[in-house]
Amino acid sequence: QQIGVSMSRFDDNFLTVLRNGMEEYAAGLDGVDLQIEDAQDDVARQLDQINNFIASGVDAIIVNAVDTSATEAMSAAAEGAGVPLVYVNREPINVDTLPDNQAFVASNEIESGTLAAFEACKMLRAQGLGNGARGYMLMGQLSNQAAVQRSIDVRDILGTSMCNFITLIDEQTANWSRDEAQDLMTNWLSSGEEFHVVFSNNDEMAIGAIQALKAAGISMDDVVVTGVDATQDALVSMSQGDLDVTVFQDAAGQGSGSIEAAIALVNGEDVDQKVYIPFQLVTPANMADFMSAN
Amino acid sequence: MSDVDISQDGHARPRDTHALGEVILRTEGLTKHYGGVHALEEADFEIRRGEHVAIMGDNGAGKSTFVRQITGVEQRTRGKIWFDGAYVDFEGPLHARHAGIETVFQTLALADHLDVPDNLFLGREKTKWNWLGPFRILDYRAMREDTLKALQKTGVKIPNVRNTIQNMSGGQRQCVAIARTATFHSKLTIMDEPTAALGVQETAQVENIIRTLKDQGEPLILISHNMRQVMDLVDRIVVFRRGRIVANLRKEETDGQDVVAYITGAKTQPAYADAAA
Amino acid sequence: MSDVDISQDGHARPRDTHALGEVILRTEGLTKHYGGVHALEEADFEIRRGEHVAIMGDNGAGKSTFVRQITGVEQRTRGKIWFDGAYVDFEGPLHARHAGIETVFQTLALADHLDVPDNLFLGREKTKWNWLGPFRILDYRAMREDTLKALQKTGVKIPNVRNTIQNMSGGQRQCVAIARTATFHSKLTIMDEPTAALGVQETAQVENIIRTLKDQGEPLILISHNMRQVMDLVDRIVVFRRGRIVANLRKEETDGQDVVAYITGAKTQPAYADAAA
Amino acid sequence: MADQAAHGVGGLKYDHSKRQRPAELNVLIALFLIVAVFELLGFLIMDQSFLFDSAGRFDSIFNEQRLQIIILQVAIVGIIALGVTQVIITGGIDLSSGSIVGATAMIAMSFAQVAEVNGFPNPKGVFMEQGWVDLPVIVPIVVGLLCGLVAGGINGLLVGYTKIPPFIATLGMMVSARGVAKWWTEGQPVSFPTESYAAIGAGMNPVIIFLVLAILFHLVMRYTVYGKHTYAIGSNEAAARMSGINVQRHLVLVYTIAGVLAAVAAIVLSSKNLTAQSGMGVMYELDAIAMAVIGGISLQGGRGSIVGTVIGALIFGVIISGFTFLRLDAFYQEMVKGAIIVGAVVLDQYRQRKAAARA
Amino acid sequence: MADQAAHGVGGLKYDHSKRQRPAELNVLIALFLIVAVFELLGFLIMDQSFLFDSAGRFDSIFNEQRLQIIILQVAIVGIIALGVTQVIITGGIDLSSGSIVGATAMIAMSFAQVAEVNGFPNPKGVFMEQGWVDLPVIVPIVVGLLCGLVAGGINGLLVGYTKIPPFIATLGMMVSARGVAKWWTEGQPVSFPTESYAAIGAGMNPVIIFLVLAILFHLVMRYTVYGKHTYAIGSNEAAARMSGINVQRHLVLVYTIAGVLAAVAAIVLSSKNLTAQSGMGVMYELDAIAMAVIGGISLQGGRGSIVGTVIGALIFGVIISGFTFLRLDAFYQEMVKGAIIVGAVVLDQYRQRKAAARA
Ligand SMILES: Nc1ncnc2c1ncn2[C@@H]1O[C@H](COP(=O)(O)OP(=O)(O)OP(=O)(O)O)[C@@H](O)[C@H]1O
Ligand SMILES: Nc1ncnc2c1ncn2[C@@H]1O[C@H](COP(=O)(O)OP(=O)(O)OP(=O)(O)O)[C@@H](O)[C@H]1O
Ligand SMILES: [Mg+2]
Ligand SMILES: [Mg+2]
Repeated sequence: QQIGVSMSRFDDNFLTVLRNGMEEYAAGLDGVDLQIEDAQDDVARQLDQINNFIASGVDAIIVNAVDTSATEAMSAAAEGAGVPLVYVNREPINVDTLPDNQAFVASNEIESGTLAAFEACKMLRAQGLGNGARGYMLMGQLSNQAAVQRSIDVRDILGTSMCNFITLIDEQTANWSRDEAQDLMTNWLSSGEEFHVVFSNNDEMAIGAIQALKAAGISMDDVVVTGVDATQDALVSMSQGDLDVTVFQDAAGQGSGSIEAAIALVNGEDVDQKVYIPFQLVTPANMADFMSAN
Repeated sequence: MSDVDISQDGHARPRDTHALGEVILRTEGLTKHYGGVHALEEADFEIRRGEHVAIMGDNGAGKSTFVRQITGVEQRTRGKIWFDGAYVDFEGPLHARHAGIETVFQTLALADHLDVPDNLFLGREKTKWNWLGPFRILDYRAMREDTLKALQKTGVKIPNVRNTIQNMSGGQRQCVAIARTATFHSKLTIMDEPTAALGVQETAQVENIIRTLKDQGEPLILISHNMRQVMDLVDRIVVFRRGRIVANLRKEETDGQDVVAYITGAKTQPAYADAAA
Repeated sequence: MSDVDISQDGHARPRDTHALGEVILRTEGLTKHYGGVHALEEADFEIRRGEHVAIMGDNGAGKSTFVRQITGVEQRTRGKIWFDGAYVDFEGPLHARHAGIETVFQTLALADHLDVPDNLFLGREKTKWNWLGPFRILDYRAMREDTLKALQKTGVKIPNVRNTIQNMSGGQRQCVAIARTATFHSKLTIMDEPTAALGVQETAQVENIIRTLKDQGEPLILISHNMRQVMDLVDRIVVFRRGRIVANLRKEETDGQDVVAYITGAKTQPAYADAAA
Repeated sequence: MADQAAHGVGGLKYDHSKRQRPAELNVLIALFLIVAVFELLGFLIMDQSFLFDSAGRFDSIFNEQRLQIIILQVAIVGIIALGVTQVIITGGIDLSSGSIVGATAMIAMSFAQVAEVNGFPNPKGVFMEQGWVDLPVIVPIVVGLLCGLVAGGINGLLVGYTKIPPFIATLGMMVSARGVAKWWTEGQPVSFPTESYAAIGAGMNPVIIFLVLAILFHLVMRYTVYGKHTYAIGSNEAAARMSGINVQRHLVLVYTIAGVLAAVAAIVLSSKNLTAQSGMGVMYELDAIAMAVIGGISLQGGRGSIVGTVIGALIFGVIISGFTFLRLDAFYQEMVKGAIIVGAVVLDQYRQRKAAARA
Repeated sequence: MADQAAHGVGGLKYDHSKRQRPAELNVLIALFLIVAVFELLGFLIMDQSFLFDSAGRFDSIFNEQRLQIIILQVAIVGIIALGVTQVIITGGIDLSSGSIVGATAMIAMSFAQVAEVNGFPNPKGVFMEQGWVDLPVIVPIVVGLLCGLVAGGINGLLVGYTKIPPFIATLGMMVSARGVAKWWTEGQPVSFPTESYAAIGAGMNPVIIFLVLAILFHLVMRYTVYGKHTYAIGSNEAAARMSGINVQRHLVLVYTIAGVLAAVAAIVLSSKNLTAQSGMGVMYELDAIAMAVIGGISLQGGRGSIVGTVIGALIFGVIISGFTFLRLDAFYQEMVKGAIIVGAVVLDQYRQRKAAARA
């Protein structure tokens, strides 16, 4: 069986783990052949890849959507050609109207930012800053849905009565990149403002911020830093007492789950059309459980 | 004083004064500096309707610079210009051409990747369906036919006018530039070394074109290093030296030897003595 | 038959045969087509050591094309070339120059954004610390001094040699190109219309340079439209017409009228009758 | 004068039959060669034909679906490339087209949203409050084209009147327009278009729009004053100015047209994808330029043609589909794609050089 | 000959005092103007000085931290820009530098990993099996520089010998090298470098490396044959060839140097970040080109200088820091950044044009 996979991007840490999970799982199955394409974060390219898969006559298609609001056209293309389609990792916008031979295995992005921000809020309270704390937020690429959503989550948490003691001094984009985050943090430091927390849309930027803070001689005990992804680098950083909070998502599990669903659809078996995989909070307390997970 | 002379500074300059409207172009104190290079200094120049004037001078004397100031290719450092009875300040060569000055520049100003008819009609194409504005249709056939006629006047041989200009020989390029100017009527024609790259026959033909202009009463400024040519064709010779005008000679009152003396600096007209200092 | 004549096709061609090694350059059947344009056809040409030869002909007759084939600027369509006793097939002008051919091209080949000394020494800069290879240090002072000397030979006036070439007048540019060639010794010098843009004095100076070459016994190919100049300077005149050689005239046996007749096609040498058909 | 002789005014022998081949022919040969290579590899590796295998699913000797996707997937960038071609012919460059696509898609799509999705109010509605939903399709189209017009016009004014290098003018626009795209909804995608808007880019419509525009601009570049002046400016801007062409005004027109074409692409793209995203069109400018260059255009200006660009776009499409067909690993795809782009142009150059040019 | 007279051989009057200002001066003025604007806005909006406020933390009138970050954040792209400047002076362009950074960083970093992290075997170790860990720092440096050398060399060979447009040659390399970067570890980041490797890009080292290289190449471009020929080729390639410069070999050298400089940037970048990622360096090529162009280079070739590029880089740095200082919204940042880039060049052009040039 030939399965075409369109990943939103190849050079993302988390998605690489997911991709590897798929490949490993498929390698263990007989007669399943994966063809994985890189959509390079371009919705239009992704739609074209799906059409190319259809022209090549694949048996099923798995899509890690660049943007979940672009899934309608993809569902329509696959449905028109009668090819089963599985969305992985990101919940499609047309989740309630998926045709019968389509399904999704995904997490709800709203959880990730919320979990991290809420944990940070609790930690700050515990440090006795309950009557006023200040922070910065590092955002991912603003054209990326996860970045936008995770930033909204943080703002929402800071709007709740429990956490509204935290004020954001500034929020800027560092485009997911450790390097840009490092420079941005240094720029912030040069204004000499006092702050207690750094929210970051992903671990890479969190690590960049930590590197900048350390270079400026700031003790990591004085600042709470949050990330998302629970990458190896992040966990090492956490074990060194630098990173305080991150969020884990079972990438490999999503990968294998999506292939399972695709094969079931090809064989005409009954499948759950919606499979939610929850995010999990990672703190120094439970980090050992995730050390070799992602 | 003629009506075009509205100089206010009252500074006395040597000049002939002419009747109203007889002067087609006059410059006063025309000056151009390039950084530290004083390429043109205080040039007072005048040409009347129907008159053919030659400008001569060493290489680098400022002749082409003078042409570039008149035609608006560059903005002058200072000085005044009157054309056709009005004070003018051309923003660019487009304006000069609209005012009626046709020029063969020393650099020729041809578009290398276009063919001969395209270059000849550049900026004033023959077109159909003019209501289409900038998208009006080119009349290739008419332009090609006119091109062949214009080229024949210059005597040049071009085996295929559809070839791009970059593939033309030096003389062919020059003839295209001359044909372009000769095709359109104008109030003043300027030619900067038009026959420099031309062969014996082609030179003779271009000299014929110039004689035709004379017969039609169209004024001409001719820049040339060719003494025979100048003596044959023009009424008056203006000599540039080191960025300044040093002589203004009627052809009848001079000869080649004399002109060379002015060019080399062996002689200077008394009227321009201070300039040549 | 001379030793450089190793033509195998046995086709009889009109030629003078000379003693071994006396011929510096010979071409046989040199031909160049540009698409459908037959710019050069079957040119058999020869120049001896110490000889000065002029090439004349209408615009577009193929003179510069001939030069471009000899100097390797373009690859010939067919034909053979011998230089300095050996069969040659230059891949580019670099090779031709290394072999000893110095050329003033009609297009001048100057770098617009560099100044005069830079252009004069382009490709053979004076340097220090040569062990640094491509990163060896330029000796600006020595180059500037030599530049001023070389320019004085051409008689041109340039107020500031540090100015970039794009800001030079047409004649100044040409003098820089000539000075470049005259500064370096060579086995053969080629000048394509070297005085076209030059003033009276500068032309005289460049003609002096050419006479000096003659005195030093260096051979020269001179392309020029100036009959007086040609008659003054060279030993022999080769006439091109419509891409073919139509005459090969010793100066003593001809005059201006005669040469013009060959150029225009009024006459053709019997030896070349088939070529001119 | 006999028509035969009407090509020149004498001189050298001129052989009509040996006229130089148009440069586009070389590009076309490159295209066929690439297709042939994929066919060959298909037989060797995949045991299947690239273009001629109908996979039993269609009643044609061609794999029609593949033929369609080959051109469909480059049609939208192709529309941009038509404008970019004109800009490059003037000797300029347009780096902003990808960002203009992003900004235009966002803005146009906001005026093309439905009021209700599945019976609920549209969750992504940008102008829900103002009630600007379910508008006639002409509204988003006009708004979109206006966006392109303004952005392109600014490019043109900058290049024409301030004389700054086009690279910088359009780089500035690239950065700014991307900012506008993100700012418009603060990064949120805009979705759920009306049916009539969705119809614009449905099926093979993008291809039809691309080809119609290509033919139109082919004619314009070849047969109108606009085209002639575009080439003249690229060939020698100083000469064009001295010849009395209003270079500044013309440049404004060229860049404006390029902007409008980018806007057309944006409308088609967002309609085809049923969504608009602030990241849309990233790197499209490079693809569009590459198509034009593969099509034989010179970045120095003065040379190139719309036909060449269309063939260049097809080469792109063939490469993308060919890779999927061969099931090449994504990693190798990129490596090989780079090599093929270079190879196509090397081939073209090599063939052109055989018709040896003057140095 | 008197030294005073040694500037020319007579003719027109020449006034030494009125020599034209070097173009770099205009760029410098633009830099100061931009700084002044930020100072002014700082006083108006933030009630704080941009550069002169030490925030009570340092014993200097300057905000030293800000001065440092201004240059630190552009030092790495600045290193690339030094190579790109040389390429552009030859009339070419280098689109591949960002991708070369990505590929080189991945490969070099793989040879710079530690064996153990926190007592566990390095989870990211690429060459753990081969035991190539804890290698001396010279190994990753040499490997990295070789990567740059090869990639740049290929660019140079393509441009020099096949005569394809540099845009296409380096576009191909851009796509291919990015493919290599992703393929190297199949997209996995490479982390946990040795201490000695980490030291390369620590603290202000990137700035020192940038400035040393800048001075070196300033001297090279100005005082060596290499520099002269680089300018000559860009000014008139045909003339350079006819003058006997080995243009092809020289182009190979120029592009190779650009590749090596990109590799230097990659090593510094990965060291500074303690990680290498396949997406590193994306868009750096555009930033590098923009720095050079803001610094007064002409994309037609033949003009420009290293000094200009360094000032161009500083302008970039000031803009980035200035925005953060003003806490401008990310959306507006991009819009305004585009405008400032354009504005800086418009200003430069305007001042240059006042010293009116020949058309
Ligand atoms: N843009 C410029 N910048 C600096 N110097 C310039 C510029 N243009 C011209 N010059 C200088 O001005 C002087 C006059 O140049 P111009 O072209 O007017 O000479 P010309 O009399 O036409 O000479 P020719 O007979 O050689 O054409 C020359 O010394 C030239 O170097
Ligand atoms: N690259 C080319 N492609 C096509 N035709 C060309 C090319 N180069 C030259 N020609 C043609 O070849 C012919 C000869 O040109 P060439 O430059 O040799 O003439 P020339 O004798 O030097 O003339 P001039 O005295 O005007 O310099 C001309 O008709 C020209 O148009
Ligand atoms: Mg002149
Ligand atoms: Mg010639």
